[in-house]
Amino acid sequence: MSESELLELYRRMVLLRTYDERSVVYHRQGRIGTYAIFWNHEAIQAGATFALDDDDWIFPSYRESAIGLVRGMPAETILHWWRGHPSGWWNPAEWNVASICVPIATHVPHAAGLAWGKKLRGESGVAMAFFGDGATSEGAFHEGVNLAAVMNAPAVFVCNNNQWAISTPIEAQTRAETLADKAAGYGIPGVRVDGLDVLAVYEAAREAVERARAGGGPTLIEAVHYRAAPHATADDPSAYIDLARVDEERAHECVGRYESFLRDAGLLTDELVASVRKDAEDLMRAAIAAVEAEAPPDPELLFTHAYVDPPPNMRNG
Amino acid sequence: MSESELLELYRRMVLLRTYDERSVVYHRQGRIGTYAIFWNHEAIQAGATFALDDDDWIFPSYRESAIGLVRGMPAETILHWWRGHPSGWWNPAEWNVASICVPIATHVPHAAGLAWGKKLRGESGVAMAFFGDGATSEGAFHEGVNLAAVMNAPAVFVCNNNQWAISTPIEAQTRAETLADKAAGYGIPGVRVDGLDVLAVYEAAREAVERARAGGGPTLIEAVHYRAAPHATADDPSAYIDLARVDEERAHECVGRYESFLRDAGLLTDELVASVRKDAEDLMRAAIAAVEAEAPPDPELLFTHAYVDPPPNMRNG
Amino acid sequence: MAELTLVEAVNDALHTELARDDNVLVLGEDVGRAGGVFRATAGLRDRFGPDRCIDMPLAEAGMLGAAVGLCMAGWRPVVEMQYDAFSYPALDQLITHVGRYHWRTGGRMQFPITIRMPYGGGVRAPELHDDSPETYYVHASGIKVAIPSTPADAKGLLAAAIRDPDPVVIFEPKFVYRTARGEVPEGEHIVPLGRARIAREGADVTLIAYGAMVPVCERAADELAGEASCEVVDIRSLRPLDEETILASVAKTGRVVIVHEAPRTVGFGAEIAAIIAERAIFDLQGPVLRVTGFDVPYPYWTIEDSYVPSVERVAAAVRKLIA
Amino acid sequence: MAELTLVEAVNDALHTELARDDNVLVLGEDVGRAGGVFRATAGLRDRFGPDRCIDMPLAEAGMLGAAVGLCMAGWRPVVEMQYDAFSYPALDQLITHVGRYHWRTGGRMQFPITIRMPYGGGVRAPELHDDSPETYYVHASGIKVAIPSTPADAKGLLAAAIRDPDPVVIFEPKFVYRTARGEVPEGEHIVPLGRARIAREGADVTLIAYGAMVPVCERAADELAGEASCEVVDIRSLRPLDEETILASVAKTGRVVIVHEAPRTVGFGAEIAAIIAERAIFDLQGPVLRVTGFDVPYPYWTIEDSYVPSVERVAAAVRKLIA
Ligand SMILES: Cc1ncc(C[n+]2csc(CCOP(=O)(O)OP(=O)(O)O)c2C)c(N)n1
Ligand SMILES: Cc1ncc(C[n+]2csc(CCOP(=O)(O)OP(=O)(O)O)c2C)c(N)n1
Ligand SMILES: [Mg+2]
Ligand SMILES: [Mg+2]
Repeated sequence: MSESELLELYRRMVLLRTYDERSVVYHRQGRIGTYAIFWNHEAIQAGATFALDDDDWIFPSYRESAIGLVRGMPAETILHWWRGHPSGWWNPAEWNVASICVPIATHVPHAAGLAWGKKLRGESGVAMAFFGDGATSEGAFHEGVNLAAVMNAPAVFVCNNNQWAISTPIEAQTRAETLADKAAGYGIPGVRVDGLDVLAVYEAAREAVERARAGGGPTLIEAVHYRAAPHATADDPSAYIDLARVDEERAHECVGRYESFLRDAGLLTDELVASVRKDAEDLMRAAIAAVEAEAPPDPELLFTHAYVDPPPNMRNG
Repeated sequence: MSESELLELYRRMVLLRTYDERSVVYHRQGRIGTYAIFWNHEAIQAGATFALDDDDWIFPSYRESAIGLVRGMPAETILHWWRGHPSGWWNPAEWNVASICVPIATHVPHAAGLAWGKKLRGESGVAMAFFGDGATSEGAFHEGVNLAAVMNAPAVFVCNNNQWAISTPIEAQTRAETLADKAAGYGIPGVRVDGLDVLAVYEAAREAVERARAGGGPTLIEAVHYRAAPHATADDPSAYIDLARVDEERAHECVGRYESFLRDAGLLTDELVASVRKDAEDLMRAAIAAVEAEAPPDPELLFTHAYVDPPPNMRNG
Repeated sequence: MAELTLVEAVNDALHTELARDDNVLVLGEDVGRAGGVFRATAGLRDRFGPDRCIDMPLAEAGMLGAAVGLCMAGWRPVVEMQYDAFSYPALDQLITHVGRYHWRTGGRMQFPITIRMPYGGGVRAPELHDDSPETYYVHASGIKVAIPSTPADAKGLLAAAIRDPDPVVIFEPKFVYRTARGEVPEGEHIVPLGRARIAREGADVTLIAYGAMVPVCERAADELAGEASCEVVDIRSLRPLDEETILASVAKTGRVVIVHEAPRTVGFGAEIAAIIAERAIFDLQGPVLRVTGFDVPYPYWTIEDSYVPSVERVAAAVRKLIA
Repeated sequence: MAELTLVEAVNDALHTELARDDNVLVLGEDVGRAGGVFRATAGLRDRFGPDRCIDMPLAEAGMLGAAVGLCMAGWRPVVEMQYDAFSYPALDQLITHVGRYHWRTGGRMQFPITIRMPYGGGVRAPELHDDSPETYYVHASGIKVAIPSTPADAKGLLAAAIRDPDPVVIFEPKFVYRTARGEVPEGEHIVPLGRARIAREGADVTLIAYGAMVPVCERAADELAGEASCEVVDIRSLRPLDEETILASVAKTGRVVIVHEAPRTVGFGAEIAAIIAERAIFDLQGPVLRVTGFDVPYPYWTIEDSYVPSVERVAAAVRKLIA
């Protein structure tokens, strides 16, 4: 990776971190609804997507709600989404970022289908899907990955193993030693990486994307870390998690860790850190201003996009 | 295995074979409906269940419709099932044989639940579920096996890999090298055996059952062979299968193979073969007579068992 | 015009639409090598290749989910569910994604998925090969549903579904797959969604049905010939629903019997009855009757004829109305 | 009697029934360590141990399928689905097995599964946390369905469901989880399935509802006080359905408005309207009106109040009837 790439990756991590931290505050101010915190998941999200080209597709879960930021999607779009405002609904084809998937794992077959469909058309384009450790227990995960494997589709499946599904620990989710072990059942490579090491995540994703592009089919990447924030703003983990362990995890969080690496490599100065942070904060400030300026939606939108060609009695109620 | 056990196993194989062959004829006579032929699957069915005690449970798919025979279930019950007659519906608790599962793989979680439920009660009892190679692509397979593994339930999952799901070959079903490879993803042992070698199947099942009883959790057994008959009576495989290959497979079918083994071991004489076959044929003849003698069902049975405590308007129609 | 069976007409529609639009592809279990367990997809793989008619792994939810992704890549997938009851694993994808994804993109992306499946009873099959699941599908917002009863409609509605920009589910009445025969226009043939068909004109009683129950109603009308003049309305399209044709017939006859195979409770007959109770109450000269499957599991086939609405049950309902 | 919220009453029922019958166990996602995302299962794991209140892997179909097997082992499982729309992956198990297995055994084995889930909109949540899926469940043969609107009924219906020998689904209106407060009998308390409740007596118009729409109807009745005397019927149990209470009220008032959150097409309101159209047609003095969710995806929450039936929409329907 070039210096500018290393710094761009840093910029993306900071942007994601800033989005996340500002969103939690914005939620506390009562301006957005429940919000799924992704604090300390930035290395996975920025690292894995850094291996993609712009014509590759990203399939996020709610945990990767802001991942469009790495493609230049306006932060206000994502804020609007969490605010239940229609301006939060985007065109996937504009960013090659699918809609945020709320139900667990059901977007895995979508990614498989997109990747396979691109291949059938002879078009380039890799699909990268993100999901959690809990998601690997769902039938949709299994069916989607199997299908991608059988079709030799250019797909990369990134499992964010933060070791919790809300209050359910990984031991109650699987008996497998690693989630990467599941890859063998689909006849595809499975890789396990440190989910707080952005360069390790990137490297695993780069290899997977290269393999996919070269016609080698899908890869399952397990990025391991430990959830160091509540599941979402509505969640109180004190009932089920060891808060001391969480504090420990927070101490070696991923953005600071990458920052140290860049500093040690002589690539990052205090000024640069400050300016990257300021840019991200400015962006968020502007986004929040845009959100605040947006008019409340017209209730007519109930009907506008339900169908392309709506049935006449749709409005009866 | 003792001599008498070896011969009992033979007797069961012949019984299953005879049931299958007579059923196909009975179908051709228009006396039963579509029938899922299990010719040459007898080694798997007889071998795996031979490892069970009577208080262990069997969860069959349509391919193992007659597996209750090994527990002494009357053949007419199974004939009635294929005939669409209510006398084909039995009490699972009477035989510790669950109802025949028609949808693919959806009984896998049932077996997991039964095994786990027995364990929770502190009761002995292993659950053994049968399903095909195609079934491993279904979410229900994945969710059921994972759950059994997590609960450390005493379950044995027997995959009859006959390499076809109707017309879909195994290569279109999975990219895994073996179906046993899927076990790793659940953190349980996976074993691959020759599905035409009844003693190999028995041995794998015995180990799995022993492990389950000892608190070691579930095992996935893949019994490999090749479907040497149509999927069902309604199926015409000539459109999709190489019939020469099928002929080849039929040449080394499993009952004859075990017969040779027993003869070589000096355990089987022509007289014994004849008497075992005759017993099976007599049993089937009596069963068919019983079926023919059964009165057609009362349409009132539409309602009789829909609910334990039926809602009053159930009969409106 | 060629005389075809209903399932041949389905096959004809698929051949025609795949030839017409390179973006259409067919996927399902056993649709390729075998040409479908009812041969609805026969010849497609040979003619259009294994990339246009694809044998899928045995995973209904995965298959329908993949179809969502295929749409994102510009395809128009036609998904076969092998039998009615084997579509249930895919209901989650249908309800949470297929019916909502267009809305979710603010109307910017289309999901022109067609799902087709044989449905209904009467074929002497093992359990779960006989369900009439239309309620599950038509209740899901964002989905359209059509059910043909004749070969010409089977072709025309399927073609309309494939060309429709929204997801459409077509239920094909397997009971009449090979017994319904009729003239089918050759080449391109479209029957627009949302228009009911007056299968037979009548003055005294309106029989409303779809799928395999349309011929049952026609036979009941024959049987009642001396007693009452029955109009038979073939709904054809459950969403969009042609309320006007229904209401016009009710306005004329004042008496209604609605017939379907699905269990009664919240079957589609309930919706039709509710619409009539709202919009035509003063036209009615008697109660709105339903002749339907019962609220019990679909039975073993030795007694299925007592479950599926019969000519006798329909006639009895009519006689009750005209008594 | 204690004054409890609706979700506290659910919790009370679970504590009472687990204490009463050692065969009852609770399973679901996050029901154990966390006590449920709405705290409906709070305290159960501590009190009854991790084998009676079990945190399951994230797999709704697997969970419900396991419950079938648990019944075979003699348990009476109470399965929590975390939210309405997240129950859809389990519909296949529900329709193909849970509702049919008793029948399949010739009535020899029972499957006393209770499924409970928070449902409905109005809580400012992301998409798929707001669905009203009762149609999918009540259409499935072999299944019973109940929906409480008050804390006392939430306790009593859940206890009845747990003791019922058939599979029962309880939808809990999450919109009023914490705002519906009321006296709840302590200890064992049963509200039998199949009996509607007259929430308010009236003479001119019958409002029929369930769940969170019952208080909406009550407020509409208040608002209409000077114009019309409204009777409010709280269905409580969708199957078995108390047709007689509905018909008696319609016979008295001659005017009906049915209210539910679910989309209109084949919503449960259609069934009620159809029953009235069949059995009470000559009692009616006007059309049977439905005030329901629209046939569109449940919207983003900034406009959800325009989707969920409101006091205004209910009152407008009544005014139409009495005009
Ligand atoms: C099908 C479905 N079931 C349940 C839920 C409720 N739910 C939301 S997040 C979550 C836990 C997910 O855990 P995991 O997959 O590990 O992802 P993480 O949230 O840890 O990133 C659950 C159960 C859901 N969204 N979808
Ligand atoms: C959920 C579901 N989908 C489709 C079918 C139709 N079907 C019946 S058998 C079969 C193939 C099963 O193949 P496999 O699992 O390999 O078992 P085998 O029949 O070879 O023993 C299919 C697709 C079904 N019964 N259930
Ligand atoms: Mg997690
Ligand atoms: Mg097979």
